[in-house]
Parts: sequence; structure tokens; C-alpha cells
Amino acid sequence: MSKLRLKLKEDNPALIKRDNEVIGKVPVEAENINPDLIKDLNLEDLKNLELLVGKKTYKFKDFFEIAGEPAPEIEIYGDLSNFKYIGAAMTSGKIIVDGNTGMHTASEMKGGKIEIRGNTGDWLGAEMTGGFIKIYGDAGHYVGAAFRGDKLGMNRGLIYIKGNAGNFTANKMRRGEIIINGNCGDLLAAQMIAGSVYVFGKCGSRVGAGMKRGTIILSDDIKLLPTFNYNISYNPNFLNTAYNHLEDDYSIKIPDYLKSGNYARYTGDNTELGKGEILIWEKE
Amino acid sequence: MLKDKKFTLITGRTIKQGMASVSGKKNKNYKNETAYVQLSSSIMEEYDIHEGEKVILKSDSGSAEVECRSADLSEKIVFMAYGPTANKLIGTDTGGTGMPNSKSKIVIIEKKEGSNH
Amino acid sequence: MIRLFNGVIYDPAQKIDGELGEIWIKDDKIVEKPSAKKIKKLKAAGELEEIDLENKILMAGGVDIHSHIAGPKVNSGRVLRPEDHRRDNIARKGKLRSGVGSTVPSSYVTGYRYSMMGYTTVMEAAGPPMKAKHIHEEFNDLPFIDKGFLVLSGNNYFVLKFISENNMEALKNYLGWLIDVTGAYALKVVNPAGVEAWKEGKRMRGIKDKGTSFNLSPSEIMLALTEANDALNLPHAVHLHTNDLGTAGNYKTTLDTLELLKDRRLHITHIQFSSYGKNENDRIKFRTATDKVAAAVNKHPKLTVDIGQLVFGEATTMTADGVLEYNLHKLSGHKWVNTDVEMETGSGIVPMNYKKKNLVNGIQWATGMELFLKIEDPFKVFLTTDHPNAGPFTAYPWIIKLLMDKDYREEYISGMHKNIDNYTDISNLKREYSLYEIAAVSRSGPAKSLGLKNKGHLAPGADADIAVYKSLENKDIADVFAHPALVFKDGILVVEDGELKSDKLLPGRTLMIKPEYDKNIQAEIRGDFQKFYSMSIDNYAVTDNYFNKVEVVPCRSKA
Amino acid sequence: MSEVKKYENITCTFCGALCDNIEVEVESNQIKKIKNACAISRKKYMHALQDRTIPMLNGKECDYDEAISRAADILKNSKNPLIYGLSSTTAEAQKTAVKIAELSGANIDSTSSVCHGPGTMAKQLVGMVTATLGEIKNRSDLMIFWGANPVEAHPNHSKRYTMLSEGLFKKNRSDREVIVFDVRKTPTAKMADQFFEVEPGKDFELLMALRMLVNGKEPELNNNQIAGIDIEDLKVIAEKLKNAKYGSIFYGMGLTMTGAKYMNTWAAMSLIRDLNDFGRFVMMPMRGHGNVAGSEITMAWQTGYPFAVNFSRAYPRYNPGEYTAVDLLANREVDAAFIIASDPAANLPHQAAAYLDEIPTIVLDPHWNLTTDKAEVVIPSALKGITASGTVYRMDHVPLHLRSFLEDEWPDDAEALVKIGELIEND
Repeated sequence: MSKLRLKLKEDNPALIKRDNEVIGKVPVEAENINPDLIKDLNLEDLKNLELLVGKKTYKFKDFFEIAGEPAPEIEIYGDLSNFKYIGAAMTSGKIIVDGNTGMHTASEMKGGKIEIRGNTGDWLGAEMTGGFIKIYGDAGHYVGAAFRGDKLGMNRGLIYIKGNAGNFTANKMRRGEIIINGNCGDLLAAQMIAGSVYVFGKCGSRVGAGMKRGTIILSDDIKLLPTFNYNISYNPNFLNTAYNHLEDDYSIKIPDYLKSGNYARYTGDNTELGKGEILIWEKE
Repeated sequence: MLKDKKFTLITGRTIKQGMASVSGKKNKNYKNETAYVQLSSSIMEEYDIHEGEKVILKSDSGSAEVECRSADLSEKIVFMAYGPTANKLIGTDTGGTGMPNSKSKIVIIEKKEGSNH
Repeated sequence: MIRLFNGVIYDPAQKIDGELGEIWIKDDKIVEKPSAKKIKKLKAAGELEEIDLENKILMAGGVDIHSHIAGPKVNSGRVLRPEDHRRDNIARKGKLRSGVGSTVPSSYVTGYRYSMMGYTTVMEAAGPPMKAKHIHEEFNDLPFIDKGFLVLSGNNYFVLKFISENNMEALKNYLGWLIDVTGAYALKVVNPAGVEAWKEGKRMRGIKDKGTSFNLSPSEIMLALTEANDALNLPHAVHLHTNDLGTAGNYKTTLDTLELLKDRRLHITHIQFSSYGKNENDRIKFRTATDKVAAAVNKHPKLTVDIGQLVFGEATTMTADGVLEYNLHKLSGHKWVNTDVEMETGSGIVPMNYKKKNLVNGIQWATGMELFLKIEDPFKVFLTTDHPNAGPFTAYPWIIKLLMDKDYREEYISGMHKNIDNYTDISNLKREYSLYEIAAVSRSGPAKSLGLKNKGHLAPGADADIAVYKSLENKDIADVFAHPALVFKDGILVVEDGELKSDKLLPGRTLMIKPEYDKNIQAEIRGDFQKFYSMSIDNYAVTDNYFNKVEVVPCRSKA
Repeated sequence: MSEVKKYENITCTFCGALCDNIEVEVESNQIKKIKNACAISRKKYMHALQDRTIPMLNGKECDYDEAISRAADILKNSKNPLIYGLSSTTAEAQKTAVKIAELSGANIDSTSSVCHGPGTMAKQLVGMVTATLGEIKNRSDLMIFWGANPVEAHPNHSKRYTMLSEGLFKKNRSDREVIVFDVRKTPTAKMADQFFEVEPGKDFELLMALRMLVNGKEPELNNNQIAGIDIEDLKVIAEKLKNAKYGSIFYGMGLTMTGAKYMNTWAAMSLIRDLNDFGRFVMMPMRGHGNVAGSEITMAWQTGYPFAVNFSRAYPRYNPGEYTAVDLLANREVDAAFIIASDPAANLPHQAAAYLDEIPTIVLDPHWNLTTDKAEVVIPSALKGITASGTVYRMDHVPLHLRSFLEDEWPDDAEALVKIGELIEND
């Protein structure tokens, strides 16, 4: 199958220079890196697709060496940590980035797949409604969150982060799954409405603050807020079903120890509905 | 001598800092009013620090030399008037919120080399 | 000069109902047709622009008697709701400033969108006097429309104090002073006594009970204020937001109020929110009570009302009626802002989403529609959504379509909750508004009620604020009213084919009045003011530097 | 003999309390006497005419117009400039700064983002129950100061608006109960009836526990304490909160800068909201800079958003953490900066401010400060409320008009900004 390959030029218009030395990088808004748009273009149109660099408009050809042909599958090489909105709102196709990406990667994604073989910025998959996001490195803050003031965060879809995630992961999440293989920052699943979040590493403080419903699965013990209360220690059946689904459908490696043993179940946040649950795996 | 106790650095307003800041930011007085740290007297004792002695505060974002003053504080915190010296320690991580850790930075206290109390 | 000819004119103020005719514009005014000689001269000099309207509809620019468009409460609503703006962006274009829209648009966008519907005059519905400077600051960034504000005066300390002392002279002078120093246009009264009660942690029902530390009933306050309003010869009546607004069964309070003030000049605003019946034993407490309310409105000789028509979708409720917003917050669970303003008023904000399939929302929608259709005289009832409370003002074209097209209305009702007919009688109402009546409820009527002699009509002497709409033939009515063919503001063509044509911001005027009163009142209130306000009385007045382009509208000549 | 002129009801612009009862006597364009001013305000007036900036380009004195035109060029030619500060200037200048941001596709942020911006973010989640200061003076029977120390930051606040003021229904200190929550016993705490020492960074837990108690639920406990406060004490506090007829909470940076940041304020706002089911209860941010409230207000009516606004698409977008000054500077995303009436070199984290040395930086300020050292362009200006008039908004959003009473050789901020805006717009 045909693919489009983009390689970031080392010298590009986003670099901030002083006496010929690079001192910073202007953010590039790259929502045009989207298979829905690119797949039907001819090569000439693709070269002229716009990228917004601060307030100035540039073209794909100013930033990328282009190989292959426009296709629903896009591979990008280079450090794109200042590129925002890669794959934002995409509905189909596939993006693979061999490098880092910036903020809003795959935000409002509706379908398809995006894979970042490096780190990514804040607002990964924010308010997404479908699709599969896989990050090999770390993600920033507000993974799968709601934008400022909005009622609902991520609503369907799946985000898998092999590294760590930042603060406010799953903020106001409504539906879907987020799996974090590494550690997670503060306020995980704050004001969560529903959905599931798994953290296999360590977790910051104030997990589940203000959550209404939803499930948080943690492998490491944490200090809970005074607004959660302990119910029971048990092995929840549904969890193995969920683990199997993650392994079979998404090839996500679940640590073996989590598949057996008991989980302590807490419910809260009791200042809200109190119907959220936090399951913490109990070391023998 | 070095202790590895950790303190939360609280930065905040003082009336003298306020008065100095409106009397010329480049005056020595402003620098002085923002370049000292308040510690609980028990910590001063434990570290063998005398009133007015200079120490080094260190955080994972930087360090600053400051004068010590004792104050009625808990042993968990140290206080600095808000200003350029304190801001050497604060760091730029805002956790995605825009707000740095201006009242929650963890610092350690090191005695200045060559000070012989 | 400009000559608009071949237009079909609807001007209820002049009783012109769809007559072919022409309008002459000189500078910012509508003028008499010049003499043949003059016309010839103008033509020769190339100073006459003639525009053939080809049977297009010609009306005066729209006048909105009640809308929340500027000031502390509106602005707080903007800050509260980034989610309201995020998907509705307007980029800078030429010298037109950028902004955001949706239910609480930024100031520039508010001006653009009114103008793009053919509206040229809008009244900000509620301003706390203490923050009047803020309102005027925003007015200067609100382009293309003339505007004024209604100053809150139903729960002010000095109002309550002077009424409780039965000092009508001081009350009158205080109100005159209040209007003068705040640059206001008229008096707004919101839940008299009820707002003070809310601030004292108390609740009131009806208009007869006394419940606050000032020991006054709403009736006593309303009687005194309407009397003072007339004594000051204010061009507009007391603009009243009734007690018990928004609650089931409140039509009784509304009827009591109309009875109490039956021989007074009065405007009741967003009366839809004040016309609910009550089902004691039903799970749904609300029903419409529009028969009784409309009958009372039809009977009252000096009354005007505006509807506050509900629109399905996002809205942002905001009012000086603090306790109402608290109730809405408890009901909806939505985020809630409350701001009590010392010595003067309260206020609150709660975002809402009215749903077409929701029965209570449907009853509220029907209440507004029924009142529109049951109040007989179109000079008595005006088109508003109490923007952004019952919905955004951008829904006016859709409401006009509902009023003009019975078939559309019926089809629309069929998509609502299946039990809607058990609680309303909207399905039985067959009346359709004519273009003449639409012109009355959206222009001539509100202008007359406000006492704006130069607005809402097309006779010589009127401001050259003009809207031209395409003929309705074979067109969607809502689309026609949403996209005027031409809009003139002050004689300048600002909108063409529903798009802003002007490439720069055209400032509108600030409308205000300067009633006569005894200026010694300031010395009289000085003692209490300096003690109980948190600012000096000497810094209270809105100074001239806040006024960019002002028109002082004359008060009524003395009776 | 020069004449002595007396001015009354002058507004001091130092802090968000904006006392408007200052009296000054002026002779030969000098302030001779000041009445009613606090210790800080007095210093401010006495120093006002000293240490004044002059127009500078790359460290050399230049014409005023040269500085203005260089500033316009920098903003025009940059891809992603930052406009920052605004809290100590007038609404008229703030408005114009927003216009310049729009014209130059800039990011615009105020000191709010490192001050009470988190409270505004919390308001966007839950809303806020508040009142003007006079309302609190007139009615409040229970006053709480949480992570706020007005005695040192807003010295006349307690006398004019709270503990020591004379109100309509509440006449003096004995009509009000005062409680302070803080991590240290501040001078404000010493004025209170009760002081509770909060474990640093635990405000969130404490507020959430109080919410539970107020709503008749028991919080989960480890050692009978939350945030270092005994549960029995907390129960008594919860009862007091519920029994207040018109309670008020003044909160400071102690809430916005610590632990959960804006979620602290969210918890506080949620608690205050809940308390209105029992009596009335309101809250108020203790705004630091004189017109920082105004910066949010003016930005909101022009753009819909209070701070952290980006104009690279020629329309406003909002996102704290993305378009806020500390993040933009620390991440090295901006290629020019325009600092208006603020001193980030003193007030922002060192590494963020240091980036200003590397990019073209413009400073508009009447006085030399630590940031003018970093500036390529320095533009002097008149003194707000002394030699320049304009509008300022108090911490409770009450607008006040500043009158000038001395002469100045430089135009004010608003005029400088209008000129820069015209140069960009008419290019």
C-alpha cells in the first residue's frame, strides 16, 4: 500500500535564531497533517498545504522533504515537539511519527490511528470521540481532558501511553479508555464523569477529585482524598475481561501480577455523586 | 555541615517588600527586602545558623544566597518575600496551568562554605 | 443624499402597511422629498445616490427594548463560559476588530450581529449604578448600534429608605440624580424587595408581604417608583421584572401587579417568565396561564410588555434577581455566579441548555408564543428573548417565522414533547403575524414605548436607521430576516446581503436622558453614602470622558 | 510664590483595594502632603517622580517617537510575540494593548496568570458567589481570610472594607467573627479570633473535608486530622460556616499558588456555593496589583476571555498553560516581547524572565525596574493616577476613574499604545 513520508527539514521557518544560533522554536499549527485531507490530494497541492507558524503562513514544502505519495497512511520523521494539532479531528487513516510531537496531538480525534514513537505535549486526545492513540514515550498534561470550561472530556476511543502522563489526565472524561504504563501526575481523573483509566506505574496526588462515576485502576498504593471511602477487598471479575480486551484488541501488555490477587475498592468523590470507583491492586 | 531536611518555600508579600518595591526597584533596599529567608528558630538552632547569617537555598530549579532571620514558623516551611531572589528557586513548571510553584517549591538549606559557626 | 425607491414600506408608526414608496436620506436623517429643482441640482452635481429596491421590504431599523449586551454581568458571563465561544470565532477584517460569538458574544461581535439582522438600537436591560462606568466603557466598544442602559433601582438602599420614610420628593430627586450621574436611559426594577430579601438570607412570595429590614412590601415599592417615574416625566415607563419570576403559579403575582398598577404607565419585561400556571398534583408543576395574563394586558391602557421568547439550545441566564439564579442553579446543577452589589442590587448567572423535547422547556416556549398570539395590539407586545436568558438575540428571525407561518409552527410543535398539549394551548392558536405586525413588535412599538421619537419609523425627522429585506416570496422567512439586503445606520450603508459592508467600526450613540431634579439631593444622601458605600460619592458619577457619542433624549413634556 | 493645591478623594493604584480617599497637597508640581494613605501608598506617592525612565534604544537614549516606531517594527516583524503585564495600567491602555495583540498576531497575558488567574479558571468550572466590598462591610458576620495577608499586602483593607470598618448592619469589630487559615501566623492572623495553621499544600484536602462536613457527611480520616487540623475543630468550623448569616472568605495566593492550584479555588468555590443552602456566603480574591481585575475585564469584553489569549489566527483563542507568559517564555516559543507596566524580571521565575535577554524586548513603564535592564526598547510613560488619568477596576470589579493632579513630560500608557497600534495598522 502507498504511504506518504514526511521528513522535517533541520533548518525550517519555525526556528528562532539569534546571531545564527537557534534559541527557540515558534509553535507550528499543523492540523493539516490529517489523513482525511491528505489522502485525496495530488503531490503539488500537498506541497502547498498550509502550516501556521505563529502568525505567519508557510507551506508543507518549507518544512518537509516529501517522499512517497499522498495516502491515508502518513509517516513523519523528525522532532516535531513544537508542532501542534497533528492528527486533530482525524476520522480515519493512520499517522506514525518517528519523533516527538507537541500540544493537541489528536485532540478531537474521531477515528483512525495515531502512533507517536517519542514524547508528546499537553492535551493529547482532548475531547476525542473515537480512534486509537499510542504513545511510545511520555505525554503531557490534560490527556483525554475537556477543554477549558467544557463539560465533557474524552468521549469514546482509546489512549495508550507506554511512558508517563502529566497532570489532569482524564479530566472530565466521559467514556473510553486511557492506559498509562508509566507514572501519572496529579489530579488523575479529576471531575471524571465515566470511563476507565489504568495506571501501571505510580500516581500523583488527589486522584479522582470531584469524580462522579467511572473507574480508576491503579497498581501502586496512593494516599486517597478524605472524600473517598473504602468498601471491600476483592478480585473484580470484569477486570480480567477488560485486561483481555486490551491485550487482544490493542496489543497492550498488562503486567502479569495485576491479573491476580485482590484489589481494594474505594468509592467517591463523596462531595459529588460518590459513584466513582478507585481499584488499587494489593501487594501480597 | 549539610542537613538534608526538605522545606516548602513559601513566597509572599511583606509590608517592607511592598514599600521597597514602590520606592525604586533598583534601589538596594528592594534587593535587601527580597533577599532574606525566614526560618523557625528551632531550625536555626538545629542547623546552627545565627540571625543575619547567609546560607544557600537550593531547589531543583536553582539556588540563591540569602540572609537568615528567625520567625514564628512551622518547621516544615521557610518564607521569603516575593521578588527576584526567591524567583531563582521557583522554576518554570506550571503543570499545564500557567501558574508556577511559587508557594510549593521544595528547598534545602546549605550553609555557606567558609562560614564558621 | 440617498433616495431609496420602489420599496414596499411597512411603517406602523405612520400606519403604512406595505405601500410602494420612497425614502430620502440626508446625512444621518430621513428627510422630506426635495423639490424637483433641488433634485435636478443634486443629480447634476452627482450628489444623489438612487437605489432601486425592486419590491424589497423597507422598515425602520430594529429596536430591541431589552437585551443584556454590556456591563459587569454580561462580561462575567463571557469569562464564565470559554466553552461558549471556542467554536464561534470572528477574525479581524480590515479595521473590524475580531471577537467571539455564541450566547455571550464579545462586544464588537454583539454590534456586528445586531447590525447584520437590521437592528440599529438596543437597550442594555440592567445596569448596577455603582458599576455604570464599566457599562459605558463597553458601550464605546459596541459598534453599529445606538444603545442606552436601564439603571437598577428597585432594591437600592436610598429608594427603600425614602419610601419607608414616605418621602416622595426625596425619592424622585434621588432617582433623577441616579439617572443623571450614571448616564442611564430609564429605571429598571427587578423583584422589588425580593433582591434585598435574598441579600438578607430571606425569601418572599407575592407582592403584599413585608419581609426585609426595610419593612416594605413589593406593592409599596412599585407604587412609589411608578409615581416617581411619572413625576420625573421619564420617556419610558418603569421597566419591571416581576416578583416570583420563573416560578410555577407566578401568573397570580403578575395579575396582582397589573391590578395594583392598573392606571400607571408600566412596561413588564420578559413577561413569558411571569405567566406560568401551576398543577398542584402533577409531576410537571408548570402549565401556561396566558389566557388570564393576556386578558389583563389587553385591558391595561398604559402597559407595554416584551416577551422574552424561549429558544431551544444554549443560553446563558443572567439577571439582577439573585435568588432566581440560585434557584436555577439548584434545579440544573450548572455552574453559578452570584454578585451582590452593595446598597443597590444583586445579580446572578447560570448557563442553560433548553431542550425541544423537554416538557418544561416546551411549556416555557409555548408560554411566550401564546402571549405573542393572544395579546391583541402589536404596539403593546415586543419581540425579545431577554438575550441571552431565554436564548440569543440571533434567534429573532426564527421567532418571526414562527409568528408569521402557522404551518411551520404546527410542524414545529409536532416535534416537541408528546404531552405538550396537556399543558399549553399553543396548538389551538391560528393567528399569523403580518409584516405590518412584525414591524410593530420589532421597531415601532418598542421605540414608542421607550419614548424614542426619532426611532422605529420612517417619517421625515427620523434617524436614517433603515433595514431593507428581500421579498418573502418563495423564500424562507427566517432567512430573509437573518440576512437583510441592506442596512443603513445613520444614513451609512453598513450591511449588504447579510454581510458587514463597512470596513471600519462605526460608533453608535449612547442614548441617555437628563430629567429635572433638585441637585441638593446629593448633599442629602452624602452622609449615609460615605458611611455605607465602599467608595466616595465624589467618585461615583460617570464623568464625561466615558461618553464618546451621546444623544440626550428629551423627557416627556409636563402633563 | 507658587500656589498650594489640595485634591481629595484621589485613588491610590498600588493594590486591588484601590482606596479612593487619598488627600494630597501639591505645590510646584510636587506632592507636599499626603493623608489617608497606607505605608506602601505613601512611599509610592513620595517616590513617584523619581527614577523615571527615558526613551532608550539598545541602551542609548533616543527620541520618544524613535522608541515608539522601533516597538512597532519589532511587533510587526516577529512571528509570535508576547504582550505581558497590564495589571498596573489603566483600562484604556489595556484595551489598546489587546488591539495591538490582535494587529500583531500576538499572545497577550496579564500578571493574572501568576496571581489570581487560577481563581478565574476555577470560576469557569463551577462559578463563583461574590459581592462588592461594601456589601461585605455592611452585612458580613463571619469573615475568613484564607492564604491571604491583607495587613501586609492591602494595608487599609481591614479598616475600609472588613474587620474594622463601620457598616450598615455590622458596625464594628465585635459584630464580626474573624478566622484565618494560613501556613504561617501572619500579621493578619494575629488580628483574628481564631487562627488555624494549615499544613502546606493541603488546602485542597481541608476544603474538601469541610464540604463533606457541611453537607452532613464524615470525611475519611487517618489520624483524626486533616491538613494538620483536628477533626473536632473542623466540625466546629463547619457548624460556624453553616450558621453564618452572611459569611465571607477572602482568599489569596495561599490558595492559588499551592498544591492543586486552580483546583484549590474550585474546592473553595464549591464549598461557598454549598454554604448558600444554609445562609448567605460570598468569596473574594485579594487582588494584588491595582488594576489586575481590569486586565481581565477589558480583555473579556474585547475577546471573550480573561487572560492567556492568542491572536495568531487573527481571532482570540484562550488556554492557560499554553498561552501564559511563564510557559511561552520558558518553552522559548516567542520571538519578541512587549512588557507593559510590569516587572517580570523581578516577579516571574528566573529562567522564564532570563529569556527576555535573548529576544527583542520592549518595556513601557514610568520607572526603571529589573526588566528595563533586559529591554532593547524602553518607552517612558506618565504615572497612572498621578500624572495620568484613566479607569481602574477594584478587586470586586467596581470601576474608578483616576484623575491626574501633576504634570508630566511623557504621554501615558494608553497614548503610547495608540501610537504603536497606528503604526502597525497603517503599515
